[in-house]
Amino acid sequence: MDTIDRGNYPDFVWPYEDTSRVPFQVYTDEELYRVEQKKVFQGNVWNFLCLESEIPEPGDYKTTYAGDTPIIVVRDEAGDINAMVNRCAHKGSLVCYKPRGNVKELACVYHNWVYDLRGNLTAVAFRRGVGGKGGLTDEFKNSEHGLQRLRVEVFRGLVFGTFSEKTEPLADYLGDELVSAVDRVLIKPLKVLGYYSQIFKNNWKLYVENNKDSYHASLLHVFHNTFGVVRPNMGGGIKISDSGWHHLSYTERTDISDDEIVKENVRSKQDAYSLEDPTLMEHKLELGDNVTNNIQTIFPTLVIQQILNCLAVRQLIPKGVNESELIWTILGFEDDDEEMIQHRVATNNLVGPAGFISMEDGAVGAWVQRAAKSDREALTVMPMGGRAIEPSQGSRVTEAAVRGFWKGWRECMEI
Amino acid sequence: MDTIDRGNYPDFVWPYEDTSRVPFQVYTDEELYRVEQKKVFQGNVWNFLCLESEIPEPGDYKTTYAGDTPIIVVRDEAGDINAMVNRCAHKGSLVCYKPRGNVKELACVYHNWVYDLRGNLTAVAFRRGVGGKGGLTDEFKNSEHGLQRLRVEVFRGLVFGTFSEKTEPLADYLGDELVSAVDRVLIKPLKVLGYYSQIFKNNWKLYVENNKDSYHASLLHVFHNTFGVVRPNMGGGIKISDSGWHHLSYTERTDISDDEIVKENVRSKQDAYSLEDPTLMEHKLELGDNVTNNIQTIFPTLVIQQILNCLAVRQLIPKGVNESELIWTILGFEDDDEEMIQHRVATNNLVGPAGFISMEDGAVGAWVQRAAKSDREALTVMPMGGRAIEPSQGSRVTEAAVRGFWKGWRECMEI
Amino acid sequence: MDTIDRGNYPDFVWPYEDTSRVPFQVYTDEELYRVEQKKVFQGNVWNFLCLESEIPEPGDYKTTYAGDTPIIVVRDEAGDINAMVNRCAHKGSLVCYKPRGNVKELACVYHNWVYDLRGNLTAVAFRRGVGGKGGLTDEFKNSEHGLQRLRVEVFRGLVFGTFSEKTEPLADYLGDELVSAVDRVLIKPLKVLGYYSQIFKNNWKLYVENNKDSYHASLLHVFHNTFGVVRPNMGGGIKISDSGWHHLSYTERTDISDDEIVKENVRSKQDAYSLEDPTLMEHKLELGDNVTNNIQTIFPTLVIQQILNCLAVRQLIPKGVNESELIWTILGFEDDDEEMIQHRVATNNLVGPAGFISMEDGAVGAWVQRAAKSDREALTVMPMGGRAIEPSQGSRVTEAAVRGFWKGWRECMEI
Amino acid sequence: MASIPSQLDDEVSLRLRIDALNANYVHTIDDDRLEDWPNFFTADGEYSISTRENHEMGLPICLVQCKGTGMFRDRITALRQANIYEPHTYCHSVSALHISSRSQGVIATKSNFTLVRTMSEGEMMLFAAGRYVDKIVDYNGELKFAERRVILESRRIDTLLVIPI
Amino acid sequence: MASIPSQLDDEVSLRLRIDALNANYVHTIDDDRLEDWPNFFTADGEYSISTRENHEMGLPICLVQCKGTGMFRDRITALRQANIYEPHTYCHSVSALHISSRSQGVIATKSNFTLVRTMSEGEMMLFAAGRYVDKIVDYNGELKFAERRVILESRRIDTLLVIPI
Amino acid sequence: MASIPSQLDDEVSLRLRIDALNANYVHTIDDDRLEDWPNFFTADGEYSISTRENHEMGLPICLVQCKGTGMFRDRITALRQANIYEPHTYCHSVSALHISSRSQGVIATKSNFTLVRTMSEGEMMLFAAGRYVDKIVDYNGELKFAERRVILESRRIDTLLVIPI
Ligand code: FES
Ligand code: FES
Ligand code: FES
Ligand SMILES: [Fe+3]
Ligand SMILES: [Fe+3]
Ligand SMILES: [Fe+3]
Repeated sequence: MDTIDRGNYPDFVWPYEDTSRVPFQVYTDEELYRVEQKKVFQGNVWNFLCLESEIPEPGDYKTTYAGDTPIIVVRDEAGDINAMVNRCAHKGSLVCYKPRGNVKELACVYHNWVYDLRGNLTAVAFRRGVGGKGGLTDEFKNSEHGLQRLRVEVFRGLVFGTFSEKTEPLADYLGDELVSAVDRVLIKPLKVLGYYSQIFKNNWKLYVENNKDSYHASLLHVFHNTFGVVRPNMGGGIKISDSGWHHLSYTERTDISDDEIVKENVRSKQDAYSLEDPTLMEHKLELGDNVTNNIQTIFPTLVIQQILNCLAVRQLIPKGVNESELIWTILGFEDDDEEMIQHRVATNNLVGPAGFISMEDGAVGAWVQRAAKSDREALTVMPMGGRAIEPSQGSRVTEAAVRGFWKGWRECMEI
Repeated sequence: MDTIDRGNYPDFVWPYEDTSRVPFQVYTDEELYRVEQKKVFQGNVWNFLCLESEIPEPGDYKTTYAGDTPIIVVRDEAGDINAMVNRCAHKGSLVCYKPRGNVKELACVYHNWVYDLRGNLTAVAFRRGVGGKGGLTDEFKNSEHGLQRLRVEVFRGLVFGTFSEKTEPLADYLGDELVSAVDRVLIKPLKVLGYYSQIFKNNWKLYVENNKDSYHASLLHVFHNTFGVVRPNMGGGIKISDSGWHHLSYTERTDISDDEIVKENVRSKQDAYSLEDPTLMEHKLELGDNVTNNIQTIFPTLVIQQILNCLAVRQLIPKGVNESELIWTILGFEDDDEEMIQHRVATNNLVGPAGFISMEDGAVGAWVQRAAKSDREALTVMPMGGRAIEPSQGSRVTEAAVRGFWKGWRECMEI
Repeated sequence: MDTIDRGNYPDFVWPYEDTSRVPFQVYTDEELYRVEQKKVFQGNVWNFLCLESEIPEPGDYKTTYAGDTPIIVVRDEAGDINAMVNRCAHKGSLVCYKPRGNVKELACVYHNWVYDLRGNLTAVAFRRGVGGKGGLTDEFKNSEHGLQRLRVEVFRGLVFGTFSEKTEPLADYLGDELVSAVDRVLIKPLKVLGYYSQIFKNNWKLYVENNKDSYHASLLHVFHNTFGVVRPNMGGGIKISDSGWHHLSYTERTDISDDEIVKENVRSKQDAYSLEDPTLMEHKLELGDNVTNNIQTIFPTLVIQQILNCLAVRQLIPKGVNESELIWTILGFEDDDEEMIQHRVATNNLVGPAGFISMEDGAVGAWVQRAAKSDREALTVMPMGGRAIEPSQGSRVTEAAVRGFWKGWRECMEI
Repeated sequence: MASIPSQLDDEVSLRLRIDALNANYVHTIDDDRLEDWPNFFTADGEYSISTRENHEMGLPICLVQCKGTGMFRDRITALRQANIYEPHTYCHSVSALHISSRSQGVIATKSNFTLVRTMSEGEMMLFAAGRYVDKIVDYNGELKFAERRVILESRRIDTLLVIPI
Repeated sequence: MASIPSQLDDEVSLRLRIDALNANYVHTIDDDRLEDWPNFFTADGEYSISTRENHEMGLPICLVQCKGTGMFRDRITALRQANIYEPHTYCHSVSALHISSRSQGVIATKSNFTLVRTMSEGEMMLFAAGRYVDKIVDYNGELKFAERRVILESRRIDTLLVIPI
Repeated sequence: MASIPSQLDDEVSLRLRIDALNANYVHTIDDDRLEDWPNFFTADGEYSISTRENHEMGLPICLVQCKGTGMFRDRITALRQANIYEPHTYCHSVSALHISSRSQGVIATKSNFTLVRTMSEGEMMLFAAGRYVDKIVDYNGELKFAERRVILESRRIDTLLVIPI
């Protein structure tokens, strides 16, 4: 127990020579889950916290999570963004129990201890007691009882936080590939167009793998093939950060390999149907290229999405070993006109829990989880594209990015 | 952890000299539950999977469970029945996510890996990648990535499967007593008349004990006494396989000991009421004897039931340490005429979650579970009929079959 | 496992020099929860079970809990009150499955074993079997198979039970302060006016602390300040039993320190509103003094409440490490006239899950629980009134009683 | 008890009379006036509880089947006198009344229900959901069920089913 | 807002007017227009929330009791200004309207409800189920509650109860 | 199928016609007759599923949006032919019909619903709760939705949302 709290995990040994095979135990083990909170989410990683545009004014705050730790993100009087653990230094109550708001200071309602917007304890109710009775003794120093702070960096309107002093600067953490990938999509000030979330009945890592799994796209999601619309072919490619931790997957409007898909895809009735209203497939080029799909994953749990004109960030929150929640924040640009907003709303039918080309991702993770629990030692296999963790140009038929995720997980977990 | 996965269980020691006393811990311990999956259900036992008549045609499949492991049972082109773990060899998704169907092959929807009806991997999507990029390397051998197969035996229309090479042939496993007992009831081709299931808020073993507990029948279920109808008296008897693992309990239409029941049964108002419509008590003799009730249990979790003309198999599925599900499949014979079917429907009022003489079994297990959790070391006691595990002719006032179950459990668990 | 069952807990070490800081692990650790059942609730403590007036007649019983152990409290023919674990000595079923009733004996419905109202086994169904077959052997002694009994003491109409022979007499356990405190409130025969319960999504200890936390009252519950009605000022004081385990907190109708509250209480709009109907604030002096509020806590989980004319006992039941249930029994006196009863009903708007000055206690515990789970080693701090566990006269701005609770917990847990 | 005048026998009042019948039926159960339950059916009326799975697969088995007043009364007598179960209560919601057809005085209707079960310690759960598929007749000015088939959405019953739905 | 013509005062329209009243009542709560809630009651109207257990045991205690407009308004003022709770919303279902009696202009009715509570992060639960037991009067053409007694099926309240049911 | 006579066009029958429309709508979905679903809407009708959070924050995004018959049909075709999901069924409760306004033949209404989802193995859950906010028009004697906005109480969807609500 104690040992676990120090973050070691003596009992678990990685059972294979590399990360091309993974034991099902990683999805079902309660102890591993607990260690992950310490060594992954509270370790040397940058957790996505929120969008800068969600807290534009001084005093604006939003509550969020890093792993399963509740977090407050707040903009202070100087306009700087601060992130603190949402746990009062006194008895541990949530300091903010509303999803968002604007405040002058952070007051915990339980005993009215007050913190400034940087998390410093500024006032303790009845610190001098009543009529000279009760209250604090001199040994109590406010400076020793602030909220636990995270280091914060903002990049292209995305707010990230880390618990660790050792985490390298965000740009280095992301690496050049991802930095330019984010640059490509988030080219202008962002505007939130809406929210929704999706509950997965599976361990958080299964959804992360799903996003890094460029292999499944046209095989699991057969909407394009079924309706014979322009489709994200298995061409395009993936890029992987040097660390192996992050990746991006993209497809362009060049259907070289359709026949191969036709040859492969046994399940979907090829072009048997047509969309009566193809509005939602229309792509208004706005990013200066004709990349139709671009999925970026930033370790551990952020996804940045461009699918035609659907822009979104997806934040994954672990909810115990068997469940996770994906919070979708659908984006537009500040300068979208009404027509563009309506177009984004229409194309949004493609994504999310009800999305024509994404709903299946909600189901498959739960199917793995159910099958996983009965045999913890059995191994998955990820042989696509060999065993290496390397980019792939012209084909997305590789599991390299998933292998890269496991490299990152093992490095954090020291397993 | 690792040790547990090898199936050992160093911490738990059986606290009594024989199986006439059992510690409550066996019903509440998470670790024991995990080990049971390995050493009981995936061990040297035959798990009931389904009825042969549920998958009559080649390509017909049904999903089921062995313990809590999801299983596919499918009839292949040769007409043979195959059983495989319902977990894709690639990343572990359920291969079949529908309860039943007919297929030419087993295709996993996640990445479209395809297996034949015997579980052999026959195709991997994009195995050669796209445009020569991605795909599999030569080290990948289909033959090493099939679905995990179970050995299958079919007896009198019942399909059984085992994970272990060591499990003896089914007939030997059952023993002569049970073989002839099953022969007696399943005399003709079977027809499914309906399904329902029942959730027990208790550990699976409490329901297994309940079925082997011939002592409780006329004491807990007082419908017969209350209405003064022909009743399963405490005469009859029980038989136990030589292994002690299986049993059958029977009663005949001979009320020798009614007065003893009257003397005993303090709770039910003797014959105070009468059925306004006794249709459901009518017994159309169809099995060549006048046995009114015959309950057979096959280790670990199958019950075969004949109560008057109610025929059923009951399959118990563990759902974590505190819950289990009993799936009732109500049976008739292929050659039943409409009148007989209607009669079975009427008499079915006696059994199931709403059954006049069986509903109580849904409650008592949960009552034990609730009482058990607060004292893991306390022991139950099963003194009826002494401590031996032996048959009883002329009386069902014995707990021998329950003691036999614990013998089987300890042998599997090596505890 | 076995070690835990002996009640030791080798892995957990109290991480601080005294009880003025507590690690969050105590609220989230499954193993600690299991040990608490043994060493706190089944240890050397007096658990509140019910009111004497709830079982006035011989044969009257009520089911209740001690920790999470189900208990039967029953009045026998001699008029004495007996308490037994509600678990049949045979196979462990609940013997009483209804909340209350009147019986001549305790008969378990599963196999009709019968116990007298003191828990002695008096009859075993079919003990002689049927026709000489089955039944018990001579080695079975009824005397060895009674229900597990608790020692019972009744004080001022409150029924308490303990599992341990070592627990000191109730009066000594309570100590003089609490004995006279209970005497002050329960001055006449009691009458139950109603029940309700409240589910807390938090560990049981967080609610116990809340009750001993005299510091939070006027800070969290700002009803009084908001409406500018006579309020429980932060004067008054607390008393603590010599053991430190129990406490009482009281306020009188003397508003010396209102200005200090005004100065402190930043959240509530001072006297901004007024009650259109102040009926519910009316205090009919009935206890011979003008104490407006008096909260008494008896270790581990009983609260006795006098708030104006609202009298109640609150019994806390742990429901796993993350949940607990508080059962409110609202009281009047036998000799209340209809008007007084109606007055108590009106003033009851102040308390309970919907109470103007108590509802918040249902929320804050869950907020701590949510924040606690992500950092088991982090410590709360309770510096109010120093670190000592001592009474406070004239001020309730102290956490002494909470520190006292942790002293009791550590003594029971031997941690 | 004010009932909808039966002579006002047009669609408007019929709908309201059936609403009243359904309301009266569920309150009779929810209030534990089960001895009145058989009276909602004609003397040879039929009641059954089955599952959507059996219904759609054309399988005849029901969890409960009563044909004729005698079997209705036996169910209640057994519930009161013979069967053992933890005390619990029902709270029905019934909505989406659809009148499918009317012919020879038989009104075919369908409604959806959800059923919340509460145990004596307060544990509350969604115990059942499904539809009532009914044949209703006017029996001298009073509507009665010639047939009420309860089709449960789920094959699963938690613990036991003793009180009619 | 189109309301059922009150002069059409027969059973048919009465039933529909009560349906409309119940619908309007729950939307007023579910839409968080709580300042309008007291207006559903007569000036000396009574509202209470109790449990089936207390109700059946004849015990007087309620979780909430309001007698007269003042106490209704105090409840809402406290909810808005004084009490602390996590933001959440209600969604009521109400069905099975039964008109028990009519005399001296007082209509006694009973309905069942279920109540789904949703927290701000999206957690949804069946928070309450039970019945409304009402005395309704026609107050110059408008129906109002002289008495609305909420009888909860369960004695258990999750966390707290601040918004009226 | 007996429908409320449309000429009897007063509040009484209107309320009942809308009740019948809502009942028919949910049974069409619950019975898996989804190919009929588009017919409940006018040719240029609009359907959307959003959340209370987006609704109250004035955010335009919906989980589902259909404008015009084509998009309705595409939804059903995708559900039948393209999308992968575990078999499940819906059971709707709908109640608290409130008629907000009537003008130029457009009837604005609001109702509450709860939706129970059942998986093929029997797992049942409260999948959704919320309100229907509708604009209804009389289309030669038949009521149709010019607009049906589904406002979910919760932002959370369990697993996926493929069958319309
Ligand atoms: S817990 Fe925050 S002030 Fe006490
Ligand atoms: S998991 Fe089955 S094909 Fe990938
Ligand atoms: S369990 Fe109580 S008599 Fe058998
Ligand atoms: Fe996907
Ligand atoms: Fe039984
Ligand atoms: Fe408090």
